[in-house]
Amino acid sequence: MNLQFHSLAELFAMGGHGVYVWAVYGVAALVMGALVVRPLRRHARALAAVRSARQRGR
Amino acid sequence: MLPSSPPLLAFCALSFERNDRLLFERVEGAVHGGDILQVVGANGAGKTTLLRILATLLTPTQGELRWCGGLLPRARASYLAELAFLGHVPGLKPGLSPRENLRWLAGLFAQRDAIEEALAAVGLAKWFDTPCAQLSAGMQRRVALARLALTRARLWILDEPLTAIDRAGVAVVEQLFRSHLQSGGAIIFSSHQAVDLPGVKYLALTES
Amino acid sequence: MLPSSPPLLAFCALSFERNDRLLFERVEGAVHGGDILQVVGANGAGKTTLLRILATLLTPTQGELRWCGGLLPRARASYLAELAFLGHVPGLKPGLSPRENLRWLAGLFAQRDAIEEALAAVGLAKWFDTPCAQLSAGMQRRVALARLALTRARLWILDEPLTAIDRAGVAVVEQLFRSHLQSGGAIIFSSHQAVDLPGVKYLALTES
Amino acid sequence: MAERRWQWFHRLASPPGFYRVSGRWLPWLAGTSLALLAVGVVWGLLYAPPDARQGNSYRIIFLHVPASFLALAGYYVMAAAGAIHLIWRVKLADVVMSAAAPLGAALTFLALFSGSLWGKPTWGTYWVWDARITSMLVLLFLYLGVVTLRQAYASRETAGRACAVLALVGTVNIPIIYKSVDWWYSLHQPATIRLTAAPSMHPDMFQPLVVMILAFYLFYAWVLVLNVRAEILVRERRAGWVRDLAGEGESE
Amino acid sequence: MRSPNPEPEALPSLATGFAALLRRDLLLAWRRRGEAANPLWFFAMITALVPLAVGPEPALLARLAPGMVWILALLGTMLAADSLFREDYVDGALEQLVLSPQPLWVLVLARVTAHWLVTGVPITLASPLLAGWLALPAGGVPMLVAGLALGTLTFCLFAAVGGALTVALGAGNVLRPLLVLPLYVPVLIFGTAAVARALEGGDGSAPLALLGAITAVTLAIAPVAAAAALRVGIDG
Amino acid sequence: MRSPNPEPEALPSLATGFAALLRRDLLLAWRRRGEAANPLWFFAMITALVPLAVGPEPALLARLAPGMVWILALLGTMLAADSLFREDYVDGALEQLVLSPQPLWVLVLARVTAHWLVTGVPITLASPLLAGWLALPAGGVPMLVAGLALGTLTFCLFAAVGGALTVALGAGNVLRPLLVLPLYVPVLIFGTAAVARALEGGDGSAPLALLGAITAVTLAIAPVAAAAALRVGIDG
Ligand code: HEM
Ligand SMILES: Nc1ncnc2c1ncn2[C@@H]1O[C@H](COP(=O)(O)OP(=O)(O)OP(=O)(O)O)[C@@H](O)[C@H]1O
Ligand SMILES: Nc1ncnc2c1ncn2[C@@H]1O[C@H](COP(=O)(O)OP(=O)(O)OP(=O)(O)O)[C@@H](O)[C@H]1O
Ligand SMILES: [Mg+2]
Ligand SMILES: [Mg+2]
Repeated sequence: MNLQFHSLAELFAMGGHGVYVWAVYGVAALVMGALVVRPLRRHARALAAVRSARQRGR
Repeated sequence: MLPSSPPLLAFCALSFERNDRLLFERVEGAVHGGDILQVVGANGAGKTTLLRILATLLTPTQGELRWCGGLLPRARASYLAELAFLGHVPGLKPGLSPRENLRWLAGLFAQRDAIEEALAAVGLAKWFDTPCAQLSAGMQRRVALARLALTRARLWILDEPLTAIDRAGVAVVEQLFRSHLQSGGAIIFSSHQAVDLPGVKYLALTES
Repeated sequence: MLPSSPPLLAFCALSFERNDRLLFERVEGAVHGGDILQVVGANGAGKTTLLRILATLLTPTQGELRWCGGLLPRARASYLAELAFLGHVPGLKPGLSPRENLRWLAGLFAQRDAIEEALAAVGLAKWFDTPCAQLSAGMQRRVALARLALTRARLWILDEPLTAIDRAGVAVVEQLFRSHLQSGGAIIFSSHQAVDLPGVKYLALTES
Repeated sequence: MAERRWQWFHRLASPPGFYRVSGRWLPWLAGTSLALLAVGVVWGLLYAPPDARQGNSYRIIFLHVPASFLALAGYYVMAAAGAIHLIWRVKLADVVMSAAAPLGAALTFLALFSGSLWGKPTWGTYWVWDARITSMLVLLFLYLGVVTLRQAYASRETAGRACAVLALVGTVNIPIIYKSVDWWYSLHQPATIRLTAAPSMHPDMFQPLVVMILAFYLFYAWVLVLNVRAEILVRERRAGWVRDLAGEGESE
Repeated sequence: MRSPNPEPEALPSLATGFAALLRRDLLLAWRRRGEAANPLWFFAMITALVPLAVGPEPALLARLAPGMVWILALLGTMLAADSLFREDYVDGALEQLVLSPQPLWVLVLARVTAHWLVTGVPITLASPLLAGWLALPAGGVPMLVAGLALGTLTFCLFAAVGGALTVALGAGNVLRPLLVLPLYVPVLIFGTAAVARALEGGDGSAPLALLGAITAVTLAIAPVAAAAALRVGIDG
Repeated sequence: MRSPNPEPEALPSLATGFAALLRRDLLLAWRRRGEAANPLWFFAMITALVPLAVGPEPALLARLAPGMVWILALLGTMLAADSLFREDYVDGALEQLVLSPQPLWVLVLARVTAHWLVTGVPITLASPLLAGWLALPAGGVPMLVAGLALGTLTFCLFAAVGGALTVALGAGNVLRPLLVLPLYVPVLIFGTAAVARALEGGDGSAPLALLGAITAVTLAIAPVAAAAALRVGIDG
């Protein structure tokens, strides 16, 4: 098992198919990142809301 | 009636929450045959909501309903067979005449076969065959009330039955109520007006 | 006010026929600034029809309307600029909050820019931003009535403004009426209830 | 013994119970899925040999196939949760369902997107009306229907039950829809292009693919749990245990 | 005094409930027959637009004909299904249906039957004409008609589920088609396949049988699902 | 005392009325954005049904593509136009529009603009994608987009006239398409002709110019006609 690309340029080009491959991996990274971040932020916001409600309650 | 017989409809510890807002809490009451219960309260107090819960159109957040002693979700079939409910909008098809409207309702509910007398009793003798869309607001409400004269249901649940009804009409409704109570039926209704009947009990909803 | 000044709205010899049925005939009346006119009559007498004619939503079969002395179809533009009409259904979008509803209406009509005060005055201070679909029947009517506190219109035409309004609400409406009349406005409304205001004139419609 | 098993079940099925238990899973799920993803991506992009016919474009497979798998599996998760909610009225099931719908839609989108971009270098077009592709598209519509239906209702309880009915109707229909699309493919004259099946995949390509598939399963579980936990907090924000939880965070 | 349990003879039977509702709906449709015929007109007019949009070559049109007729039948029944429960919801009749002592699925079935009689049946009967318009060879017509008879019923049943799910959501709801269109896919596939096979000189009865099976399954499931959805949906 | 004539400064200007209504409608659309995106979604789903119904061969689909996209854009805008005045009629807002001191046609124009922004524009923007789906060669796309931009606006204007005509006819959602469909014919013909010409390597700008002329005339006539119809229709 060895490295298939010998330069960054080669890696980006991927023998002419770079656009497709990198677009797919890029969009996948964005979508999957959003999938993780969204519930985390929602969780944090919910906790913050409960907290501020508690403070107002006092 | 023996005092030991269970009430027709009994509800206890009802509370209802919608969108995280507690509308009412621990509301309770009961009606026996011959009882009439008026739900009163300010606009938005939850009268409509309570009546819809009693009619099993909404599920209470907490609390239970009993029909003739049987817990309600289970006794629903026999309950519905004896319930007449009239909501804010009365369920008439605007394209059908009063007679046709009462006829299709008769197919779904146990009703006496006296549609014309019932319509005449609410003052619509001339309007048997006019499409409801061409009747005035009050006349449409009267058609809906005519159903009550036909139904064999023992419990009536009526949300603001007097809306849009003129003075003479109110007297007609009171007469309807009276004869239903005398024949052992029960009525739960909401209204901002007082009705002229003996023995009305009140259930007041206040904001919690 | 000089007695010689023409009435705000005058109507004479109005008759209306629909489907070959004469609904009313030779109805007449007039309101000056400060006048309040209650249209009364049994269900189906034609109150709604009359009010819609006065608001130019329907054309009378016979008779004429005058706004500040000008014959109506012609003076329509200046009439509409000073008219506030509230029908059986109040024209609120169920998906919008009371505040948003009053705001779009403000874009169409001359209104004071005091939406929140107006809503607070009808007891909806807590409900500025709840979609109207989630308000109770009476609360929705109150939103519609809040418009009256905002409008600069001199003539109000209101079809059953008290429907679904509780006792406290009726007092609010009466207060609204009072201040409108004091500032020289006029009101024509229909209702089966009497309102507690001095100098109410009546126009009774009876079946012809 | 049986009783203890049921206790365990009830604890897990109650929102606070699930919230507490799942908190312990989180680091593991996050760690393993991210690690496997990293390994799989580096392996697939840098070390796996190029395909004899497709060259480097085939590297899309390392995202495309796992995304497709999870998109399909996700629907069953969602439909099962909906059915459980409707039949046994387990609240947690509704939470799972509400979390699974957008997640599944996102993965379906990824599968479609990656397949579509892959199509350009291999088939010369972004899209053909192939049976599998079409059924994937229908799946996307099914997901989006559930997502939108839930958003459309103002009341959460109503939305939950309505979506459950839809999912249940879907459950009955999904197999029919898939089968029919397969039949459609064979009923009409065969399309000019076929999905290259992968019976004889080289192990050097196959191994990173397996790693990625595993990574995606773990990732799915992780995100699902994250969503469920957030949704539980939002729904139970007025419950005592949530207020206590918020208090703990405060004192830190 | 009456007994606490309802006297059975006082309650209308299942068939009475079904008949009353069916009769009501047919009467309403008759009252606005100008409108009720409309799915049919709609169907016909869009068919007329097709040659304008794709060009008038008979060969092309013939290829398209079964597919187009099926898609338009689908749209025609679906569009009209808008008012399937929506109107009843708005005027309060739906409350009465839900509170009727009759099983709700029977009433749903009555509504669907009426809707099918008013939309699906006329479309099916008109389809040979419209297919001829699109130059469909006569050999495909029997399969087209048989398929549409079954297919439009299935469409109506699914539309009922969609309509029940969205009944309380604002008027003019566009969500409903989106929920049900994916469910229509198998019907469309088998329906067009039956015609295509017949045109190729083969035997279209296999896809038709599958279509029949789908209709049967749907007939069993949809009314119950729609009834459940109505009970849920009646509370906004 | 106030003068008998309205103080001019108290009356909102024409632009205010237009803006208020436009804003209201966009707000409503935003509130149900799940739904608002739906003409688009509907459009996409029916597009997906086409290959299922007529077969997946790219050559055939490419022939159909412009016509299908146009017909579907027509259906998409028309379907959503259902609620154009109907909702306002039912909830009484229409009375207020008619009684507003603003000229009614301005308000109609505001409603149409909102409707076009919410349906026509997204459909136009999505059309290259959908055309690609149906294997339309790239050469036809510019003409398709340009034509749809004009065409969907015209469709919305026609739909307003139809909607106004039927507003008081009871849930006449299927009647309106019939009234307006004949009006759609020229738009459809020129719109598809422009794409077809471009695909043949010719110049599609002549049919496009005609399409533009139709849009201009409609823009001038339709709001006034719809306003007149509304005044009539408001009285049941
Ligand atoms: C939009 C286009 C595409 C979609 C929606 C799509 C969809 C799918 C789906 C759903 C699967 C999983 C099937 C299963 O689990 O049985 C799959 C697998 C696969 N796809 Fe695609 N695909 C697309 C385009 C492509 C292209 C262009 C290629 C390569 C030429 C490709 C190659 C593969 C391969 C090799 C597999 C794995 C097959 C297997 O292990 O069963 N796909 N695709
Ligand atoms: N759209 C219509 N078409 C035909 N006739 C109508 C129409 N609307 C009302 N009518 C008839 O006109 C008469 C008067 O109706 P109107 O609504 O004006 O009465 P009203 O006095 O407002 O009654 P209510 O107290 O019930 O509101 C009624 O007899 C009714 O049948
Ligand atoms: N669909 C709904 N969604 C959310 N909240 C609602 C809904 N319907 C009613 N409510 C809320 O419930 C409360 C009670 O409403 P309800 O209609 O029961 O009042 P009511 O007592 O009948 O008032 P009214 O006298 O005005 O008829 C109101 O505050 C209202 O905002
Ligand atoms: Mg109420
Ligand atoms: Mg009236």
